[in-house]
Amino acid sequence: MLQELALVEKNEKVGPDIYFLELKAPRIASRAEPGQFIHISLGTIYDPLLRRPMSILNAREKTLTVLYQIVGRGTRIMTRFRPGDSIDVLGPLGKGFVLEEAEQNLLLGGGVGAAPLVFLANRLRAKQAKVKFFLGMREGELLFLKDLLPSGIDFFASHENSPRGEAKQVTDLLPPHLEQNGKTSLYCCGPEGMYREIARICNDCGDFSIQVSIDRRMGCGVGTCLGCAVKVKRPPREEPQIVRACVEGPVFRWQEVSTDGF
Amino acid sequence: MLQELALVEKNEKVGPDIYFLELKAPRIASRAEPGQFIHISLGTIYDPLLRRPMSILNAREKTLTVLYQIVGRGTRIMTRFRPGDSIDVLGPLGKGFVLEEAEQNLLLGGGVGAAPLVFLANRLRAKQAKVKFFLGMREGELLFLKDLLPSGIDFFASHENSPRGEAKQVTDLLPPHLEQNGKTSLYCCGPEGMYREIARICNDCGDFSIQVSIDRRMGCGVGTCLGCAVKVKRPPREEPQIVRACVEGPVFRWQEVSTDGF
Amino acid sequence: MASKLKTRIGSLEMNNPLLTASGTYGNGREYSSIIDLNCWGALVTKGLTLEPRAGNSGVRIVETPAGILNSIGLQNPGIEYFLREEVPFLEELEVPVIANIAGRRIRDYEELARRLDPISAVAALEVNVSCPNVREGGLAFGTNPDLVFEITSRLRKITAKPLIIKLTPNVASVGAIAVQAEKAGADAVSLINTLMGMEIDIERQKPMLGNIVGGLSGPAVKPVALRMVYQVFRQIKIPIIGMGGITKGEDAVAFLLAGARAVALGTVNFVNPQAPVEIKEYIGQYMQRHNFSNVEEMVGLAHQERED
Amino acid sequence: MASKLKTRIGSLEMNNPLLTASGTYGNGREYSSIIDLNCWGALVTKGLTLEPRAGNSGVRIVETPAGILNSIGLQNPGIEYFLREEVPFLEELEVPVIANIAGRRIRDYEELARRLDPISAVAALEVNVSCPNVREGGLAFGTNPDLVFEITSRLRKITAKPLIIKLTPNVASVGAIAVQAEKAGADAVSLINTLMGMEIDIERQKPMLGNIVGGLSGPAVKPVALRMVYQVFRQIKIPIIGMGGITKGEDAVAFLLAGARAVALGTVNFVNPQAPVEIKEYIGQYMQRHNFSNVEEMVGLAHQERED
Ligand SMILES: Cc1cc2nc3c(=O)[nH]c(=O)nc-3n(C[C@H](O)[C@H](O)[C@H](O)COP(=O)(O)OP(=O)(O)OC[C@H]3O[C@@H](n4cnc5c(N)ncnc54)[C@H](O)[C@@H]3O)c2cc1C
Ligand SMILES: Cc1cc2nc3c(=O)[nH]c(=O)nc-3n(C[C@H](O)[C@H](O)[C@H](O)COP(=O)(O)OP(=O)(O)OC[C@H]3O[C@@H](n4cnc5c(N)ncnc54)[C@H](O)[C@@H]3O)c2cc1C
Ligand SMILES: Cc1cc2nc3c(=O)[nH]c(=O)nc-3n(C[C@H](O)[C@H](O)[C@H](O)COP(=O)(O)O)c2cc1C
Ligand SMILES: Cc1cc2nc3c(=O)[nH]c(=O)nc-3n(C[C@H](O)[C@H](O)[C@H](O)COP(=O)(O)O)c2cc1C
Ligand code: FES
Ligand code: FES
Repeated sequence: MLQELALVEKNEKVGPDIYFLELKAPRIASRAEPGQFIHISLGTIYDPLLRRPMSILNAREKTLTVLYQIVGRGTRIMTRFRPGDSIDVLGPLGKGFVLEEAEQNLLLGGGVGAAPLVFLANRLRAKQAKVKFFLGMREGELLFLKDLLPSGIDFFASHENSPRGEAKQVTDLLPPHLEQNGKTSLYCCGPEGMYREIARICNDCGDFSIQVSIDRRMGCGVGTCLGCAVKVKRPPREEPQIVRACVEGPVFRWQEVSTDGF
Repeated sequence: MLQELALVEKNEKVGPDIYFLELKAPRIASRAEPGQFIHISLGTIYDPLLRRPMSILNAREKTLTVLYQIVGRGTRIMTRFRPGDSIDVLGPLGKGFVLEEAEQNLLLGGGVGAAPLVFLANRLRAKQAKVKFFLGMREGELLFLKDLLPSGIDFFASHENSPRGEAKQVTDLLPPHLEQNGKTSLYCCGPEGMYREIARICNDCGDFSIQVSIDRRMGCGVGTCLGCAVKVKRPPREEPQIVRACVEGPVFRWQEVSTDGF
Repeated sequence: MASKLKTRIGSLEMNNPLLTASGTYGNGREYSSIIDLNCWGALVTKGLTLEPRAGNSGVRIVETPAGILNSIGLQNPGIEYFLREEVPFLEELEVPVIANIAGRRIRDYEELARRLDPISAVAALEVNVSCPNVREGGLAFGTNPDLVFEITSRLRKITAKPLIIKLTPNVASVGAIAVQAEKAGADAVSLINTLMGMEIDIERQKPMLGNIVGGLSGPAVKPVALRMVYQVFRQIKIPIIGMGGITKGEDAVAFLLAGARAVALGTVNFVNPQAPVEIKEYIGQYMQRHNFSNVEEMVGLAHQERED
Repeated sequence: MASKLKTRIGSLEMNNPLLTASGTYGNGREYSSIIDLNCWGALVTKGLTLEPRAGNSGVRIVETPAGILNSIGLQNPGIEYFLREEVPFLEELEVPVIANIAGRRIRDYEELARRLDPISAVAALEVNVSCPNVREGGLAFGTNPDLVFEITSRLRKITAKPLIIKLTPNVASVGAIAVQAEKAGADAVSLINTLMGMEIDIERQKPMLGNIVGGLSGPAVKPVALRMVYQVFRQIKIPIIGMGGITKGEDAVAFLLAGARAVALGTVNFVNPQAPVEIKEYIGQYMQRHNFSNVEEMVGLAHQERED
């Protein structure tokens, strides 16, 4: 984990309430792995108090990018970052995706949550792996993400508010792609309901694994406050363990995550 | 008292840590009197919480001006107001100077505290009164105020950090102007120590009156919180009274103000 | 929509659940040029004592992170002056007025209640047993359940007007004290008065406030106030008037859901005098969105055990 | 300059008066890649219990105006694990380590003290009698002066290491409790643990935190913490470790002037991990500007009666 004064290079509106932030942060960028996140100081003194966790959309040489959506005061303050500003960033944080050897890699993202899958797609394609990218949107507002993907990827989109008979949920797109020999690795970023649905759909299929990014409110982001507890069951241990989304996650294997209230 | 959404027309640095703010606030401007103040919302949500009281530097038709100095977080936030912004302002607040009939009017200001005297000078000159303006500075940083004064005024300045043998305190300039027939009205804005010194110097003189603007930390600015207490003795009443700087002041007659801890 | 907002504290009916917090609104007069005082459910006066009080000397208000400290020290012109000079203004108002009273001794409270009982412009009494800014009385009463019982039951004998006991948060269990107020016949409790705090001027190496300590109010204290309302709601049946750091509609709704039947706005008045208008509007919209037909339906709803 | 900052708590000598607040810094390991842990006067561990604890379920951290609410619920891997897995890391550190302990019953505290007493990597014990986030024990001990006396005197018999009793602010008179800790032989008291608070999710109409209530920390509580340090300083002679909302050098100095001999940084670590470095530098400059040659000279200075 590093602390770096990152230089804002871009902070642009790219969709309704959605912004693209580009930072020069060479030390963090060079160490970042897909699925990891950064913890951004808002520069405010007392209010809001905490940093804001944001997934790494991509990292290339000295540059880190982030895709964020305005949901409250903190993200609204982020929209005021201007090129040339320096912002205080902790990162890269957490444990990202494990890049598996598989026949095919299915990346499923819901909304801006899809961000870390872009980074992942780049890494997988660099290894020549077969990648299919599934993006769930309200109504096309994230289609620009396609341009950030490397070539040689099959891209599919669902549109929740679509009037046409297309797929509404990203999970509606999934079934045909599961009839496959060999191993299927699924990498998922979105709400927990989406993960449950994915697991249900995969249930009868053969050899597959599901990795998911778990969203928790974070205090420190670095493992000290224990605010981001996730309950996991990891055989051979009988009893569930409480681990930290910010250190042992945010990426977990779905079957080990226990969602009974934690 | 009115509440008005004022349009920022200028907010310019005019000296070291000193800013000139021009607002279009027709309803407040048209009612303002010299010595009154406005209570400015910083537009922050929780922190800083309170409005900031600022004297009216001048009011002409639809326009109000303010001169302010950065002393802490609130005034630093004020420097970020941009032309075109709307800011929420309460005003005109408090009781200003009583314009007296006098042989001569001596206006004594210390630092940015001098601001309301500019407005007063304009009003006095509009009545053709004889006005002398005494301005105390560190080292000339407020000399631009001279340009805001109407014509026909005698202007004197003191320079605290002056290496030359000139007047260091505004009160050093005062004595020669007190040898005068007829009534002398003194209007003072600055620290309380300055008022004490002025009163001491005037003590032996003949017919004079001293009005001063009293600085208190303010909660509401409109008379409800009782945070801005000033102790005054007003004969024939024997006992001192506690009054509010924001309603019964900020301008008081110096001899009625009691400074024993209040 | 308007009638959906009606609520009541004992026999006191209010058009909406928004009250002014004592000591933060004068008697309403000052704000009447920029806001219609009838937008409030009720006005609560600045704390009244038998004799005039000069209040504390030195600095009285200090800003703190998301809050303020005050040590006004119950400055007020005394009951005599109030009856003579303020009541005629208050009589002209449509909105009900609640008189907030404070004393050094129990018999001060009794005398105040006796003087105010016949005044028709005073719709209810709020009894401050919790002022942190005066040496005698005040807080000392409010931290002692027996004394709260004693004061309340004596006042109960003197007046049939709704009696609201205003409690201090500076205790380990505010519930135990609320229970005594209820037992002694109070119609409601107000929660919370200010938390005791201080600031230090590190250059002068002295406390900032003339009175050394003061009362903390504003958004900073909201989580504490909300918790107390929530806890006390489980312990008493009489209504709670919730306050402490409310600045927006969401806050007011949170207090209602925690168990307050009405809420008071204090510090926010200094910052945003239009707050009652904005908050009232928000509550109306919230009720519409969640299909509530009256305020009562929302009160204490956050206590439901529900799965989701 | 460095040596000017030295201070001590009982027999524990520290290079400077800055401690980590328990539960906000892990055991230091996580921050060691971005800060030199020797910049601290001492590290205080996360609260330790006999058995491992899973902590509370549901949301555990909520932001509030200028503060946070937490309901971690003392999640920790238990003393066994601590001795086996953490102590070796702590032994490597130059900076002294204070173990923070908590229990359900008095004998839990005793057992913890017995286990930690022989560990040389543990320089002192901080006894948490004030955790608001666990049902049994915790806060219930801390609000009862007799129990605080009892726990302290029992632990005093078990260990000669400096004993620091960490008190809760959720009481009417924290001084009365500090006095009992002192009488029973404590070497110091820590003030304050978190204030109990809550937030409500108004759309779901439920408390935000899984545990309903949580502990409020951060700048919002600073005025309350400072007031308690100031008041307790007049009542006891043993040192006070001040904490609650410190984010900058000025805050730390204010606590020292109020009467703290050392100060702890908690919530600020989440926001600005360089805070200890910046605050230490500020204190050094402040001491120079005011001609203090050691920290001790500043402690409690705001109590002087002075004219100016
Ligand atoms: C590991 C991780 C990666 C994330 N990556 C992204 C991303 O790439 N793009 C993006 O737009 N968002 C991302 N989020 C969510 C993002 O952190 C929140 O939307 C943001 O913190 C909201 O802040 P706010 O002040 O605008 O909202 P408010 O609701 O005002 O925030 C209040 C508090 O709640 C927390 N909070 C609110 N919503 C969330 C949430 N969904 N998850 C965690 N904490 C929350 C805030 O951090 C803050 O402490 C990520 C969250 C985590 C945990
Ligand atoms: C009636 C009146 C008229 C004023 N007119 C002017 C003016 O024309 N130009 C100008 O530069 N300043 C003026 N001041 C002072 C100005 O209000 C303060 O400098 C300003 O509030 C400081 O805010 P801050 O956040 O920058 O400082 P901080 O020190 O961070 O403020 C903390 C708190 O203390 C209060 N405060 C701090 N200093 C003062 C002070 N000197 N007087 C009153 N409250 C204070 C602030 O309002 C705030 O509540 C006036 C004050 C009063 C009472
Ligand atoms: C300046 C000021 C004066 C106050 N005076 C009184 C008072 O006279 N009587 C009383 O019962 N409460 C008094 N209070 C407490 C408020 O009525 C209220 O309980 C408290 O401020 C919490 O609400 P808030 O956070 O919305 O301000 C006062 C508060 C402030 C800020
Ligand atoms: C996330 C979190 C966990 C905490 N855990 C403990 C704990 O285990 N033991 C303890 O004595 N205090 C604990 N505290 C309280 C802090 O040590 C400290 O007393 C309090 O947060 C006030 O300081 P601050 O405002 O600087 O954070 C915790 C505080 C926080 C925010
Ligand atoms: S956010 Fe603090 S431990 Fe994970
Ligand atoms: S500032 Fe509130 S009464 Fe004057």
